[in-house]
Amino acid sequence: MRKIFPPLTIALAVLVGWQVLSATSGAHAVGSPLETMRMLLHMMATSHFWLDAAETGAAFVWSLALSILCGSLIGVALGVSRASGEVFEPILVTFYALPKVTLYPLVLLAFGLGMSAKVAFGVMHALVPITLMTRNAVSQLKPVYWRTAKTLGLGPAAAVRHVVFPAIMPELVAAVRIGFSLSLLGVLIGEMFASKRGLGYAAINAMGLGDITTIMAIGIFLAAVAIAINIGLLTIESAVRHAPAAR
Amino acid sequence: DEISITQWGASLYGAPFAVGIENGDFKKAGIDITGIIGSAGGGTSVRNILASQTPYGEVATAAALAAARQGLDIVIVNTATHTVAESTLVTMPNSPVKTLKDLVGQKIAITSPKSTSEMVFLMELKQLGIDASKIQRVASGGYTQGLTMLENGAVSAAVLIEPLSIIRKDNYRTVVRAKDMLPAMTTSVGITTREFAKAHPEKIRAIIAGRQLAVQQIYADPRGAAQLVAKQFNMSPELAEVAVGNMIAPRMWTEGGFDKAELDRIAEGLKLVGELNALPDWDHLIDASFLPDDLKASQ
Amino acid sequence: MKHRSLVTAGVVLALALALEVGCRAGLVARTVILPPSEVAASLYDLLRSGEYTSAILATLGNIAISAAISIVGGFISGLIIHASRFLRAGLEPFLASYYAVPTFIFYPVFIVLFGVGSAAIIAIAVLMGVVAMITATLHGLDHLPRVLTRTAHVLRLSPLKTALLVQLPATAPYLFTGMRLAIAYAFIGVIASEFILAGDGLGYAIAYAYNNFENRTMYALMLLIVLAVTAVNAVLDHFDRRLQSRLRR
Amino acid sequence: MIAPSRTLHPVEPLPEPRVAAARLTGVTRIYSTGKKSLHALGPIDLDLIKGEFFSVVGPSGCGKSTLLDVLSGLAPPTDGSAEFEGKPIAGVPEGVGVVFQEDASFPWLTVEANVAFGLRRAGVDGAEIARRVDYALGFMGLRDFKKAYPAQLSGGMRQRVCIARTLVLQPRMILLDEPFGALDQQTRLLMGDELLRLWRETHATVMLITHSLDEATMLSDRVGVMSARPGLFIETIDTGWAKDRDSRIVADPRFGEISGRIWERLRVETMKHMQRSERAAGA
Amino acid sequence: MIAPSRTLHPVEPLPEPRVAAARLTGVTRIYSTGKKSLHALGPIDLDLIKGEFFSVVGPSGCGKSTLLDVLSGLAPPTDGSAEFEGKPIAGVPEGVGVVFQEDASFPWLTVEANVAFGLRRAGVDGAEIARRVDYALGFMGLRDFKKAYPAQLSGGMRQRVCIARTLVLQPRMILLDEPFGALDQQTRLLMGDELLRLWRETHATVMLITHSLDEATMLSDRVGVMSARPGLFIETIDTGWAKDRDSRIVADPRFGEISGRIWERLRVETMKHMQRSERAAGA
Ligand SMILES: Nc1ncnc2c1ncn2[C@@H]1O[C@H](COP(=O)(O)OP(=O)(O)OP(=O)(O)O)[C@@H](O)[C@H]1O
Ligand SMILES: Nc1ncnc2c1ncn2[C@@H]1O[C@H](COP(=O)(O)OP(=O)(O)OP(=O)(O)O)[C@@H](O)[C@H]1O
Ligand SMILES: [Mg+2]
Ligand SMILES: [Mg+2]
Repeated sequence: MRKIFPPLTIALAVLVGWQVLSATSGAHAVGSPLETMRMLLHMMATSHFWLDAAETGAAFVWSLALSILCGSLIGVALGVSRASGEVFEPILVTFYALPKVTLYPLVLLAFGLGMSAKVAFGVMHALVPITLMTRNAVSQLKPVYWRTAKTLGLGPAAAVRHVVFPAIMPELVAAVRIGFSLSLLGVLIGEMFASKRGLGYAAINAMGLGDITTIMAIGIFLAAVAIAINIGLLTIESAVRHAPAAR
Repeated sequence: DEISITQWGASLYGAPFAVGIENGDFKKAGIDITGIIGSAGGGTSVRNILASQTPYGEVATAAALAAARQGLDIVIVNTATHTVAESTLVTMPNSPVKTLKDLVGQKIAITSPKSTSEMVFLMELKQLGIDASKIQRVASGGYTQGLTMLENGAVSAAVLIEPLSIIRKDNYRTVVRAKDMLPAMTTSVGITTREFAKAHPEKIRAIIAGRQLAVQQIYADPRGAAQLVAKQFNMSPELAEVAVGNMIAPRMWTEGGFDKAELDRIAEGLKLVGELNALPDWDHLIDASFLPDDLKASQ
Repeated sequence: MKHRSLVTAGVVLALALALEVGCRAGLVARTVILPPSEVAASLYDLLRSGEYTSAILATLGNIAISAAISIVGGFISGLIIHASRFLRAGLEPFLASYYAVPTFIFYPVFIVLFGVGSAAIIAIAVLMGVVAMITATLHGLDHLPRVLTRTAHVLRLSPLKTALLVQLPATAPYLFTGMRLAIAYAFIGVIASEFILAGDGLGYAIAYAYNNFENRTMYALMLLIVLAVTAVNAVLDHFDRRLQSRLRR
Repeated sequence: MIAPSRTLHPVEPLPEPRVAAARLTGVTRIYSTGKKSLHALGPIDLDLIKGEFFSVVGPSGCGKSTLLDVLSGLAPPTDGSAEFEGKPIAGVPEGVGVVFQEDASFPWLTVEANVAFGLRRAGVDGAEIARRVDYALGFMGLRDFKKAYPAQLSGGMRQRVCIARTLVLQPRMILLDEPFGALDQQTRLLMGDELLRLWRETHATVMLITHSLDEATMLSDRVGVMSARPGLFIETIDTGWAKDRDSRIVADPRFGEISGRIWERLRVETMKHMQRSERAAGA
Repeated sequence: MIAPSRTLHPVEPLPEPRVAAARLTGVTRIYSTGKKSLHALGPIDLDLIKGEFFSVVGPSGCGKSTLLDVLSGLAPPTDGSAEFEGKPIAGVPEGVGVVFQEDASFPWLTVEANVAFGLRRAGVDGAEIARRVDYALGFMGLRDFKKAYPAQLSGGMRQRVCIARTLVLQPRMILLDEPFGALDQQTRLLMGDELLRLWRETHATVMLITHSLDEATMLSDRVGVMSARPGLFIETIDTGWAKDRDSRIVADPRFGEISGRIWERLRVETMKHMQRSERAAGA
């Protein structure tokens, strides 16, 4: 009870702030929390909304799955081989810091429109951080684990499978958590540009019509979903860490 | 087949396709249009078209010209719309600005430099002989952003377009409507690749023919057409009715035929904003051979 | 270390060369990608012509302002949140989920709140970056070794001097990490905003060039951004390395 | 390890025996967090005799650091009274220096700047700072590294920096909380030699907290053995070593005798402590 | 600390004296990184006698861990030959167990799963695993914590988990590299008692690397003292303790004598090492 009280207070304060804002921001500005909720419920009753959500969801799942698969494998490879890790890291870090939207035209030119471009954009956002975080986890693995694996008679492949992967699992889940939010962002920005389906498109369409309440409703929906998934991942993360929570 | 239509679902450019799909006009003409790829407009639409299986689509004339200028393999096969009637210029209800002349020395919001909104505005000024350099044009990034600037007092007037202007008509006062000032000009066209045109001429013919049927249908029964548009665009029926109704008088949609004068007019406009520096070589860009026979003549 | 960065540069060069050859040989269509040498030449022309100078300056200015606000604001907020148990407990779950939410979606709301132009763009960039700085500040203060504060007590320093002379330098590596993130977010926030919804700046110029099939201009501007980010990154990296090697133990 | 060229401290006559530098009377400390409270220490009565080298050993968690907190004024006793040179302790008293177990060197300052830090803050004038810092650096064998940063030094060297930073303020009482806890035993023994030298040179009263029986045995005039929590002194052993001892006395037969005696008392307490913490983990 | 209900190891007759379990002949190890090469160890000749408890002490960086690497087959000697039970060492030989200084327990496994890990990978059958793990847990006093994760345990307990994980594989030679280096001295002494018990029970040959003079003195049959790098054995000291000794022998007068003797040799080497590293840091 004691733990839930402060966040609730903060959430309430945000709601009050929002209400005040909507009351003072003039005619077409921000809808009140209640209006937004009503709009969201209304939208959620239409099949159209769920089509969009499913479209976004599909692109998102694809890009996340690809990012996790490739990112963790490349990350482990770069972590195990120190030399290649040191060579590629600066390139990856620079790419990570790059505003990926800049490259959007390139993606469109290369992939055309639709699902593949959206997935590519999601992957572009999520792949590098997952790779970097995995590599870091592997290269910072305590050397004594490798030595222990050897003295217990494990070969290199068995060591990677039974020691390295479990050892970096918490970091891997953390990487997935970061990758998840970035690939969602990537997919949504992708949809905002050129697409007729998906929540990103719905938002940009509403933007064109100046329909702030719809945008807020979509935003709240996405935020709720994202936060729920994030909390789930955080829980998994602390579970695989097997350590008492940090103070 | 899937084709691309600019601003699908957001503006009325694509209305004939909405009507045609609902009515079965395309099937009648011999092609099954299963889906429309919408896009934000401009170059994106052209690229979509080039990237798709059936590379046919409708885009802004400016975009088609720009693509051709950069050496993309496209050809214009029909006209689509020939009015800028959906454009207006609005101000706050209590503003002293009554006519375009009152804007001299003031700021107005356009969407972005070299955009259609700027072109229309400059053409209107030219019509009235007002020196364009005396009115400062501010790029807002979009129509709604322009309205925000207007409400905040950052500009004295802002360009606006339907259906946004219908939704918000109570909040602003219209200064000028483009349809009252500007003559017809070819604002959007149907394009395809030369390669596809050669390989599948029958498909292009069918699309154009189906579209012609739909356009005729719109003018014959605007109310019925509006219902079909509302359904396809996921728009409220009332809004669709007003929007379609507004475009009947200026005859927004062409049946597909080319009109040299209307083509040149848009080119003049594009020259005005600096998009073009000479009239384009229309003969090279246009291939009228896919038009139904009754329209070929009008060239 | 020198050796490794040479290899890195070599890899980048080899990739560029492969692209160059691929383009020149016609394996990649000119309408898709241009050969790097041509892009570089185009960038040179474009910088010399000065046509984009105002756009570049506008964008860089916005980035600098957003980064500064994020860093200073995030640091101060971090200090306040760290000091208050209640705020900490209340905000922690939100901070942990913050970057999961695509802030971008709310851009139109910012237009309403801040009007059009730089203010809204800066607002969204700050919104993206400030939380990274807050988190870094909290992290740094959490990791501040207790013994350093105790030492300050033993040396009879006042609370203010303790904060300035001990706590601030001791948390510097963490703060710097936060700064780097805030700067990266400033780049992303500003350019993405311009790209999608503005009428000015580098992001807009790229979108415009894209829409008008001006690949030469488009790729030149993209290269400009890549170079700017790489340069900023290299400078930050340099300081980061020095800080980390000296201060982390 | 360069011998100091001239001494910094006035040559004082040795103090009269049995003059208390610090005095604790009935000192108790109880930590209370929320509803739970934990009796960490006491009640303790202790006189630190002026100029003596006093060591404290005890199982971990028995309250040794808490005792140091009280003596250094970092934390007030819950009950009882603490005095330094006859005055009640409130805040860190002037003339008391503390060295902690953890590396407390400031990584953003050079060795020289670290050592000068306290003097600068106290507003001592420049020439005097230079003189004192140079002396302390020389004394601790750090002169060659004065421009180095702590990250470039080994753990032992860093701990020397911290000792020098304390030394330079000319404390009359030095409190050390396991200063060599992070070093290996051999380095510890050598650092112990330097601590003895420092103590002889400065005439300061020294209280050393340690886990190492060897260290306590070899360095101290008196060793206080503490019980498991709440810490109480269960025995105080007089070593009777000469003032000019060094680490070679580990070979002295009396060395084994003394450390054996300490271990005898401590073994029982350590096992008590271990059993207690095992119960806690198993629960 | 519960006595084992039945023993796991066959009751073997005590080995004939002087049977070598492992033998190093002229072993040298040189690390080469890029252009630089570093002579870390040797040449070393060493027989580890079957069933003996041998300790190695030496200044830090003298090559002790390198020696262990060679004996455990983790790294081949650059020169010379290494044998275990008469066969050349190539890879980690069956029958050799290693315990490291760093906590090598796997944090993602429970205590029980940690101890069973090696057996599982070796494909031992389930019932046998259960029997052996239970025995090892009981032997190391870990039975109450078998469902706990390492993070819930103290450093000492975690080191016990690592020892149990090695023990369960029934090694005939156990190599320990400063296994208690991270623990405080008093806990170390008590862990030493357990190590002795383990050694007596398993009849294994034990080589222990340590920095602690006390530990080396109290635990070993023989103590090998190494020189500063490149490590060579400069003296091997026979302690002559009875097999059923425990930590209480620190009070034995011979204890001080032996550790004093070790320290005498080591002091010089440690100072050599410190001066060398000071020169390196100052440069
Ligand atoms: N700030 C605090 N709040 C609550 N309990 C504390 C606090 N500081 C110490 N304790 C508890 O008080 C007891 C004594 O702690 P103290 O640090 O004095 O022991 P110690 O003898 O120095 O131990 P060690 O040998 O591990 O350094 C311990 O049980 C510890 O957990
Ligand atoms: N992989 C390696 N590459 C290069 N040099 C190494 C490597 N491992 C160890 N060394 C060097 O070899 C020497 C001996 O190292 P080793 O770890 O065997 O010493 P040690 O006696 O175990 O030291 P410590 O007491 O600190 O554990 C040291 O100078 C060390 O720096
Ligand atoms: Mg303590
Ligand atoms: Mg070692």
